Amino acid sequence: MSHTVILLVVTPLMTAFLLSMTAIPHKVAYTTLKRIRMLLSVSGFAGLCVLLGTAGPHVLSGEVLTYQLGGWSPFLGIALRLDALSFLMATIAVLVSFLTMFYSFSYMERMRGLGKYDTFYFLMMTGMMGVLLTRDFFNMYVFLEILGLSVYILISSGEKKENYKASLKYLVLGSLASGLFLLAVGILYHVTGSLNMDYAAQGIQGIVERNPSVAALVFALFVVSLGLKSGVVPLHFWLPDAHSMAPSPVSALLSGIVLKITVYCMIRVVPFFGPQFYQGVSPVIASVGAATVLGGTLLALSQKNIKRMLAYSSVSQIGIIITGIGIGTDIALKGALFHILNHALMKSGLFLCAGIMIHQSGTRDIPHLRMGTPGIAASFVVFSLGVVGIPPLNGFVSKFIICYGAVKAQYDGLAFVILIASLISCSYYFRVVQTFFSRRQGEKKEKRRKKKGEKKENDPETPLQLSNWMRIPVYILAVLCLLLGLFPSVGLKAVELAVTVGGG
Amino acid sequence: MGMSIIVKTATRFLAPIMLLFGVYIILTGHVSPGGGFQGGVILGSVLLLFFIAFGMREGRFTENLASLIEDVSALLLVMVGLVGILVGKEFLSNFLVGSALDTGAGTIPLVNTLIGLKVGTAFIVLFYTFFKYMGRKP
Amino acid sequence: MELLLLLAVIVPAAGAVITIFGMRKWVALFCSGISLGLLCMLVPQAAEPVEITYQIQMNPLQVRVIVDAFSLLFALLVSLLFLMAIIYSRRESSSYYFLLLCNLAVLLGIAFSNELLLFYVFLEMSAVITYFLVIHKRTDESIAAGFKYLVMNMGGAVFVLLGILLKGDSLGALLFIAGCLVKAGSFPVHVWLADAHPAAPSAVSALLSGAVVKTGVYGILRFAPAFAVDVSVVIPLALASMLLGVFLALLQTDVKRILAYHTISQVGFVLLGLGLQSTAGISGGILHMVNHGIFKALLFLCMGCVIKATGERNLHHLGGLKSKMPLTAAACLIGALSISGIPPFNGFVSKTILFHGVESDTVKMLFVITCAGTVASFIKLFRHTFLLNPGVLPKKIPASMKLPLIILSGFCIVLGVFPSIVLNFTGYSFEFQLTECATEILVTVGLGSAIYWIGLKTGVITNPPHLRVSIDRIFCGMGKITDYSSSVLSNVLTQDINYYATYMVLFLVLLFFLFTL
Amino acid sequence: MNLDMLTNWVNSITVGIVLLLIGVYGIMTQKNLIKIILCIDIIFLGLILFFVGSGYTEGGTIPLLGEYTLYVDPLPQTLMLTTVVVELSVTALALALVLKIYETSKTLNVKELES
Repeated sequence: MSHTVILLVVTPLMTAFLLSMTAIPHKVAYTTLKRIRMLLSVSGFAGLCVLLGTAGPHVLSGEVLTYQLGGWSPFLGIALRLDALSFLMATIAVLVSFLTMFYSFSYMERMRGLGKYDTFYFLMMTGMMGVLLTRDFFNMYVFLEILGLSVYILISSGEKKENYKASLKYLVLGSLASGLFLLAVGILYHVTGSLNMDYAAQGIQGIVERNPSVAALVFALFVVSLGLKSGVVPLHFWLPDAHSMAPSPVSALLSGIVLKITVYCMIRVVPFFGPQFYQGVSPVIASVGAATVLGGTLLALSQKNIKRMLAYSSVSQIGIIITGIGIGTDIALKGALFHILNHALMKSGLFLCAGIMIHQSGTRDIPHLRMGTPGIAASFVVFSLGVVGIPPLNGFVSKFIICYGAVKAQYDGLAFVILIASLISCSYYFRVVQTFFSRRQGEKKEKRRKKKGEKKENDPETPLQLSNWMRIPVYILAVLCLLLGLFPSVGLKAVELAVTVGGG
Repeated sequence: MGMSIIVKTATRFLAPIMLLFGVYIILTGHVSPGGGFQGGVILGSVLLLFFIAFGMREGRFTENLASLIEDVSALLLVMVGLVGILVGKEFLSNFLVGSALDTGAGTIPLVNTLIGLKVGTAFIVLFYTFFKYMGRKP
Repeated sequence: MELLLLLAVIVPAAGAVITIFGMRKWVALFCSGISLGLLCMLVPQAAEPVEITYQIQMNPLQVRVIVDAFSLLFALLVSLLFLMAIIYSRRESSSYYFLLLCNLAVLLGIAFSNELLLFYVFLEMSAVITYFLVIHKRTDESIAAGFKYLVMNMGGAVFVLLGILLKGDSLGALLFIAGCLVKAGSFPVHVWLADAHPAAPSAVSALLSGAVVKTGVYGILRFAPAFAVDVSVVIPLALASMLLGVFLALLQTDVKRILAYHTISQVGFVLLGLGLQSTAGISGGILHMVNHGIFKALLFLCMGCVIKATGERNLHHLGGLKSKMPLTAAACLIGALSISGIPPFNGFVSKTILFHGVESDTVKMLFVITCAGTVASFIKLFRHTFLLNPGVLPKKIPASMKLPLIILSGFCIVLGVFPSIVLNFTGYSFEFQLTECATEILVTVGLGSAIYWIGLKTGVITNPPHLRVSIDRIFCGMGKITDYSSSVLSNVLTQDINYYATYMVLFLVLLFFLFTL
Repeated sequence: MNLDMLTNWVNSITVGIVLLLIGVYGIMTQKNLIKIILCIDIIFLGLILFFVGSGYTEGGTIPLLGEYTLYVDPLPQTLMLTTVVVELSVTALALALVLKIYETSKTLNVKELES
């Protein structure tokens, strides 16, 4: 039973290496290889699902599964822990990336080096699982780097100029952030003598009392490095490029879960310094979150490229989550966690829809987009209503809980900021939605284009047959959003457990 | 193609010694400074030396072979960890300690060897990739 | 009782799902009819308020429902109007009936909800569904109007939600009322109304005016006690929207736009009634809400028939339709007389009650002026559409479009003669002699005719001046400023990696100082 | 300032921090992508030095099996091995990306790349 924890990390790792073997040029026929890859990927995810399924009942009954790597004592060795919080995050991550994988079967087919894509997909899963499960700061850094490296590669897998640029920009800034994270870990080790979160937490209490500026420095380093990776506003610059230039399934993963992983790290790190310290920094974090909310929405408003718009919208949604973390009361934290879940479903769905729509219309310009099929358009509407926070969709519930928590904690202004941002986001999402309906305008433009004889814009994502592989994941996500909106108590129970058991 | 005869001769002379040194570093990793990664890097740099001296060409040790070895050794590394679970201990636990196969450090030399292979071949793949890229006709 | 109520709300929702698969109009008709019937069956049981709390796992949402006279009245109005609109509609687009039925279910939800958050949920849902109905024609005009509708209503919803969150604060109460006023299309936030009505299909305009706009009023009516707020703050806004609506209506040449501006002014009457806070005021307001729903829907459907038959919306290109479309003309006349407050039609009763509820003389004067303006603009509407220069050749319109006109005209007369049908719901009895009001009526009609005559002579009616000043511009300006600041921000912030690293370091230093404080 | 004070201050921790700051300054000012990548390397070098220094014990020996009473903390050193590996892969990937960028854009100047 307890081996489940490590197996959650090892399964994707082994799948990645097996997939990597299929990427070596063989004399085997391409279709056979493709089938092998699909089989491997599906079985990898199936393994993860089975593992989560076996751990689920234990974790959800409030149990905490711990694991000592190599049997070393936690003071020396690496400890892993699966509690309700990490279980929730892991479930979201596996769910979303499982669905996205089906989408990318069809989507990434025309890209070269598909085997490499799958390999790094699973390496990314390894990184995520590792970050979620580890209780060791240095180990967290290593897994963050594994995650980061595979993400850089996945972004560049579009193999266009923009991909490389976006990837390198992310790489440079991400490495800078990792450096700061490592510095924070180093200082922490230097002053507490342990890298294990539980032991270091005991040590840090004394530091907070005796030497508050060191604690503040460590905390600032953590916030800046994790904040950069999750796109907090003055540090978000890499995000729109990376998220919009990556192939759509990768963008879906980046916005949907990779951002949340670093937010999860923040949830782990912020209460680490003890409640007293937390009280002091809470307004700062909350106002950083509010700045992120406002900045993200305002920047999204002027975007013409749909994926850039979605990326900036991710920034603002992350801001909402960080605001919730910053407020720090149980209810706000609950809302923030629920928003992580909801935003993962909604934003990945939006990016997948955007991928299909970009295919169908051959352009990323919002005014020239076409809706794909009515089903996709309907899903897009569902997702965007969710992100805007309109009932009866899941986004509303979590936003409301965060706002409620803000008002309860006397941060009325934060609730106002979040709601105003929802209003602005409503306007830019519906600018996209309304283009689906202005059919006549689109046809006119099409005719004009044909008359002039000019070619469609040379977009990296050229038209492709729309297959069920691409459609069904989108529908599943839309249905999940709707169900979570209609019956939020299912998600809220898990979130509540995560707050009480894991958020300590 | 390649550099002067001095370099070529020196390379021919040095390469086996470097290989041997790499293996030494890997195998004694558990009792002295060194280990899988360091030894692997030395192993990998042998090929780099050849490339510099003789120019880039794909010999018997091809890129595909290298990546295959890399993947297999990585898989085996994970397997060694999993064996720890199979024998009833934790992942990556040193299950060989106290058994008949113990050489004094349990699984550590085994793990070091696998890491060395993995790192060495990874470097080889890396050099192949870069050199192929630089050497190709635009 | 619970079962009836649940069925009345769920039947349209289920019907909406069925319409996806086909038989759209018939399913819609059937479902809305059943819903109306079920609500009628509820009427005898609602002698006194019944509160029901459903145990549904929808945390943080509690489903608390109330069945009392107000909610039943509003629900009956809504479902009647939807039934009429569905009979009238002839569109067979895939989503039209789906959206109509959804909207019906949601509006019934608004009617019965007794929980602030539940009300908000339905309010937002109705805003989004109505948005899709407004853009249903998919012309550029309708899409622009729909966008304005959506953004303004979402803004209203933001205020409502903030109000709910800050409940117990006086600020919260004001925010709540402000949000509801956006929904109701009251004076400073009425700009969406005049655009959305002409852009929507006629049946949808009828529903917008008749039912959707009323949700804001209903929200104030239902939840103002929960906020313990003095509703009289809305009186100035109500008066302003009464006058402004009529004034702007006089200047319009688009028939649907005229009606839209009248909606603004008539909702002003309803709000005035609520603001008075006396029994007379509130009963008059509720009665006027119902009456306005009926006669405004009638007028919109009439104009829909005219537009359908002639393909023309400009008043000056219409005319002489009296002999070619007698039924429509008669219905329109009944609607016009109702809205102008001429006995024995329903508008007269409610306006008289409201007039008697008003105490201040200035308000009474403004009241009369507004009524006169209404008379003038309906003389204009009716004369230019049905009487003047004959020459437009209308197409035949189908019987299904005429049926709602007859039914709604019937309601106008019946409610005019027996206002107690509605007043029984509010528990208010009102006796008056026609002779008592004769002077007011005569003054109103005379003044109205005079206004029309002056307008005709000065050419304001035939060739209206272009207004330079408009509240619309303020809202457009706000949108533009937001857009502009967005593009400025993105231009300023987009730099190269060096700058980003610098930002990062500066941010680190800033955070460090903030944390050490 | 005498030499003792200097040697007190110049230990691997401070040198590491200074290297880190130099690297950060480089990223803030350098225009060439290759130089920026080198700056990342410098940052990590500084960090490695910092870690190793933080594990240093005055007069300690290498932490290997045997009978030693005083030895340096082995943990930071092992951790830094991992950091070296991570750093290596980051640099390799970054250089590969730089090659590709140069191929497609014919420039390595960040300012020109941005436009």
